[in-house]
Amino acid sequence: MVETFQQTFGAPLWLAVVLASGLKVTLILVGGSLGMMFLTWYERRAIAYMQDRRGPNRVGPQGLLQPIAEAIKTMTKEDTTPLEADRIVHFLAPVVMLAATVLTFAIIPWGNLFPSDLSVGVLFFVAVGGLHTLGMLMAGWGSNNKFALLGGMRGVAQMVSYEIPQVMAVIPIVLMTGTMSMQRIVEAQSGFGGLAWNVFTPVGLFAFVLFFIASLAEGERTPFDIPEADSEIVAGYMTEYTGMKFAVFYLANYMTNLAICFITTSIFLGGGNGPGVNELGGFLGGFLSLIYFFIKALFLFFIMVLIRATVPRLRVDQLMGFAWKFLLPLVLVNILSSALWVSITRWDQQAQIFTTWFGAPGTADAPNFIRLGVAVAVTVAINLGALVMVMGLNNRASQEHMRATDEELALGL
Amino acid sequence: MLKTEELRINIGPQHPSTHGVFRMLVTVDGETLVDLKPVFGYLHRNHEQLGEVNSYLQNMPFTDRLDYFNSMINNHAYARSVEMLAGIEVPERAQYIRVIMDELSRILNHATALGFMLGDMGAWQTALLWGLREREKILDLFEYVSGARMMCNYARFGGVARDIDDYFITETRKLMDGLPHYFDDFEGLLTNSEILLARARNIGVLPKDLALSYSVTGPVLRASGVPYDIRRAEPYAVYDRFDFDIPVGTVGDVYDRFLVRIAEMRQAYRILEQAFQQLPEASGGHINPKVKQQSLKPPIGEAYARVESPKGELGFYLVSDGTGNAYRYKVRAPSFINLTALADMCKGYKLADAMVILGSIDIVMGEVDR
Amino acid sequence: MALLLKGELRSKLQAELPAALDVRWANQATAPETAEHAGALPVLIEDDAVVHAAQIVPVAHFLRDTLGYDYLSNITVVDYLAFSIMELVYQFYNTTAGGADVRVRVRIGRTPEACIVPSLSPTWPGANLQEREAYDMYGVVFPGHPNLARVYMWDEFKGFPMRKDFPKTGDKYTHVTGE
Amino acid sequence: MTLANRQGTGVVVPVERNDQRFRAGQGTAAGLSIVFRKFRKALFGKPNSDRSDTEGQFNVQYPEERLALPEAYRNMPILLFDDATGHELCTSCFQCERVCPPQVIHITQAKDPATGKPVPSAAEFIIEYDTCMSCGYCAEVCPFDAIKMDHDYELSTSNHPELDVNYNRLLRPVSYYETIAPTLWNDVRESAMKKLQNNIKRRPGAIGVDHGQKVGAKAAPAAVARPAEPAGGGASAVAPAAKRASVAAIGKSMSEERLAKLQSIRAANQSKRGGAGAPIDTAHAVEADVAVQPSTAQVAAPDAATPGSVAPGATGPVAAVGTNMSEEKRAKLEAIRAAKRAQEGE
Repeated sequence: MVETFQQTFGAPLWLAVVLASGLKVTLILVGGSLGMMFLTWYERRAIAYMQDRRGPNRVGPQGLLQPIAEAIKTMTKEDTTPLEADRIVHFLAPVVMLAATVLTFAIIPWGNLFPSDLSVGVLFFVAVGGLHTLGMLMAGWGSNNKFALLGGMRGVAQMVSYEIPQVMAVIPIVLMTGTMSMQRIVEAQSGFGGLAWNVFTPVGLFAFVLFFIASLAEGERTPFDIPEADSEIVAGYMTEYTGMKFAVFYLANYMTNLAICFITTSIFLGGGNGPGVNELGGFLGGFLSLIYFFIKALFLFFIMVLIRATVPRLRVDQLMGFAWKFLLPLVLVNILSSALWVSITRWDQQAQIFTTWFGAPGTADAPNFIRLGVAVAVTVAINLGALVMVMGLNNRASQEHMRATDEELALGL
Repeated sequence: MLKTEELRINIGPQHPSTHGVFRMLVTVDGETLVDLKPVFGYLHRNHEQLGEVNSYLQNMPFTDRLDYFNSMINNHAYARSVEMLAGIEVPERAQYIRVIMDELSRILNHATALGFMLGDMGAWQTALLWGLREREKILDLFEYVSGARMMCNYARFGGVARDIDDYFITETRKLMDGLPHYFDDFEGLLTNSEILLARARNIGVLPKDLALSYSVTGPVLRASGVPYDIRRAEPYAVYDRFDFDIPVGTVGDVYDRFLVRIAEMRQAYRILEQAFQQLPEASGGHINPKVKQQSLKPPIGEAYARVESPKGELGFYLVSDGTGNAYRYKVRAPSFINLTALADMCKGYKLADAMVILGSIDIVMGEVDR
Repeated sequence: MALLLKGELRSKLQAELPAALDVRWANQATAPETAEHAGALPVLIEDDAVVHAAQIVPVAHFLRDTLGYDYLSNITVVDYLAFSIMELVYQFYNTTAGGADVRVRVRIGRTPEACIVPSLSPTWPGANLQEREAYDMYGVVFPGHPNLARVYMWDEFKGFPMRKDFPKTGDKYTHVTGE
Repeated sequence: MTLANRQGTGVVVPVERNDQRFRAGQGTAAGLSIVFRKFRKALFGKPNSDRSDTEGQFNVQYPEERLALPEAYRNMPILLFDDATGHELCTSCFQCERVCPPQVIHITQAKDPATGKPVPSAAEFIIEYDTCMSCGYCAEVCPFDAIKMDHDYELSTSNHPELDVNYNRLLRPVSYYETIAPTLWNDVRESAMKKLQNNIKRRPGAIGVDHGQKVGAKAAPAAVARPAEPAGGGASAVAPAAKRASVAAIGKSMSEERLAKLQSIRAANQSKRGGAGAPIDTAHAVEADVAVQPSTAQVAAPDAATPGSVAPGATGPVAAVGTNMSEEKRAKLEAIRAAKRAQEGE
């Protein structure tokens, strides 16, 4: 991007870099918010059909202009700030949330074109995701409202306890592809005519499911939407926000979901790869990869909407229990099994016995099927064993008493 | 030990999940609920004072506004108590029509009540909208026969305002063909969902003896294990001619109430089937023609007639002084008395559970505040 | 526990708890025959047991423990202005045997001192709100009630709206506190 | 097979919670599959039109598609006038005013300008549409089928005084009511028209026609009539015009002993009047007889309530009920009020 500016306009380096990054940023902001608008429309139509009704179909063709109508409505609404609220914190909360969300778009590879190729892409994504929680806490504390305070506290508790499984779930993929840069991870999945996606390996599939569940919590989707649980604490941390600031919160929320769908697609479902992308090559191939990329992302979002239409919300303590007692053990076991997968399929000098038993490690185009078979068997056995053991543990655990007895209440436990 | 402070929160009267203008003053320690004080009166319309100023017939449309989900059942209960007071005899066909309307109203009430409870749990209104779809079909039938969807004003002293004709019967038959699919969909959707089990099992437990001493009635009492259903304990209208079972819970928690209400919808379906089979033989027209409706002057005396409404025992206590107006008109509202048990059920659970427990009792503020 | 017939409770109380029966109303005249006394006030119906106010708690326990009427369905207050009497009607049902109710009546005066009935809330918490409603609408005081406060009206409301002598027309309340 | 005394059996069934079942996500998966099936059916399904459908789309796109209203639908009361003669059916017998629970109907009886005698027609008829709760009692008790319940539900307006609907906006031609509720009107047409002819004979001059009705206007006036368009694919089927729904003729059958009572009343009136005024028609006499001894509470109540509820901006000045009654009736009213005050005072 920078070189093209230099040659075509003969601009000096600094001007080219400014122009290139300026173009990228505007592309991301415009793409992100348009994506957010499309997602809100897409979600409301999908949920409507699930509930035997039609959803927005009045504003514009098939209701496509509905999000724009909503945007105008929220912009024109009066923007109030509670009386004794901490004004600066109250004002900055949506800004921090939106900033964190937009930053995550920096490393998302749209099909083959990618804004910036950080060598530590995945780590950057999760690190910036953490900032998102800060915005929630600021909103909760800054609006001087009991419901908002509760919502903020719940939000922090949920985000902190779900970031660990989310990060750990990606480690097996980083282990298998050897790098953390998104670009290389996407390229590594272009074998077998574009279908060598990580999700088709048992370790990858397991990691995909765990990552998706953990990122449901990050994006505050049902069954993990307790920070903004409207039936209990009115609107959670967003209670005291109206007009423009509420719209920014909404924008941040849906852009996080969009970012999560894009990241999951590029890491697990092979980003822009698909049958026919390498054969076409050049501009046409890039365009086709972009289409594949969007189809996969929307399919993932459809699953999010399906879950939202069916499943009730978890309570705060159940949510914590689920993260620490269910997701974390499975994720750790998955890392173990991914290490075994890499060792079985690739080692030859490091462990002579593997080569004696299974033969030399195969290359990309001539894989050694014995090694693959053994690796699959070992990893599936470990993962499923852990799953059944953890589920047994959880099933028994749910019988213990739910209710704080009067003595506990008196003690104020 | 870190000294923590209890937080007093006002939930209501304007809150997304209090089912109307109902306020709970909640003291919360962290997320655990320490104390809950219900506050009423926001929808008080001195209904009983109106009962004493209006004539008996003029009071009938006001009973629609008590439990505005089941105006048919309110009318039926009020008509029964005036008939008991004035000694009016109701023809058989009218009793069958009243039973048909009651059971249709029971199905629509349970469908929406469960939907709202699941909405409180966070299950984004899918179950509620399926329930509302069935409710719309039933309301169209009520509109066809009584003239209005929710404010039916359909019962008269000695029968019902209009007879049902074969168009109504064929349409209800069609509706009943669709109901089993709806029941199966509803049951399949959430009954075994792990998250619902986590949110509903062992929550808001009301043991059997406590339920009796709280004078709780209806599905909440039966979920606690007491098989007390007025249609079986003190049969009225023609309920003694139908075979239907009484679903009863074992633990008395939110999950049992959920299951009891679904089972009761299926039993209501069974009653409707039998009622339509026996309807042709029922004789006597839809109303007792000898009753002067608007200038009815029952003899001096008192009467208490009660009906099994989907929320519990709905009774009307009337004292007549021989004039055209009731001397004393009291409504025994099931939601009002079921609410006494709310504070005891919610103590010790989390704030989120309090919403679900309130939803599981299924209250309507029109009936609570009268 | 067998079901009680209409007048049977009085005879049972006569046997077990003679002190409880309020003999003042034993032979009160029944309803005037014809209805042309349109204005005549309803009679004090005789076949149910009328109990002294102070005895209501032991009678309720007697009903529940020996006769099996464990479900207190309804507490109604009726204000007989002409007889200057407030009548409380307690209705009990038998949840195992089913069938009709048994009514126990308490008749008290209308003046604030006489208008006192011991509360059933300690053993029947279900009566809590019904007694608060009786207090709010009729001014019947229930000693022993956990928190006897108005349930519908706001706490500063003066007067008892459902009493027969509470003015129906004109807005008594506003002009009293209007200034 | 009479089922009069068959004792219904019913067994107590504990609901099964199957707590012991090993829960590993099957329940949630089942729920998701049901919702996906619903999604597929609704997305590609046709808008359903049958009441037994539980899948597909159920919305009625309101302004474009409308559900056909059933005949018995009742929204707000309207008064009928005969198309041919233009005469209104109402004879101001005050039955509807007496039975109306919120007491929102205010009628003043028309006067024969020459003799000052009351005439069976209404001079002014006001219904407070904002308080009326469409319970349908007025339509049920009206002995002349003059007041019926309309099917128009688009009545929202920003001008509140306009909601005290006076006479000329209440009137609708009989043909309009025939279009919206054919079978209900067929049941009562003969008796209503016979009574109307009776009343027209006793209405001197233009009384009963002068409320802005369009005499002889066979077609229903455009402004008022909006027969419901057939519903395009609406959820409930089009209300069948041909279906017979019998109207409850509450207490209207004239048995022999009532006729005997009629003769005695007529004889009593004859002797009392000594034949001075025009003999009041039997139908009117029966109504007067019923009207005279309403229970005391009601006569006092409207008196007290009426001044308060008189519509401030009403066009015709509404005389409070009872101010323009004949002297002898007024004396009786005073007697009843005194009795009432005495009873309350004690």
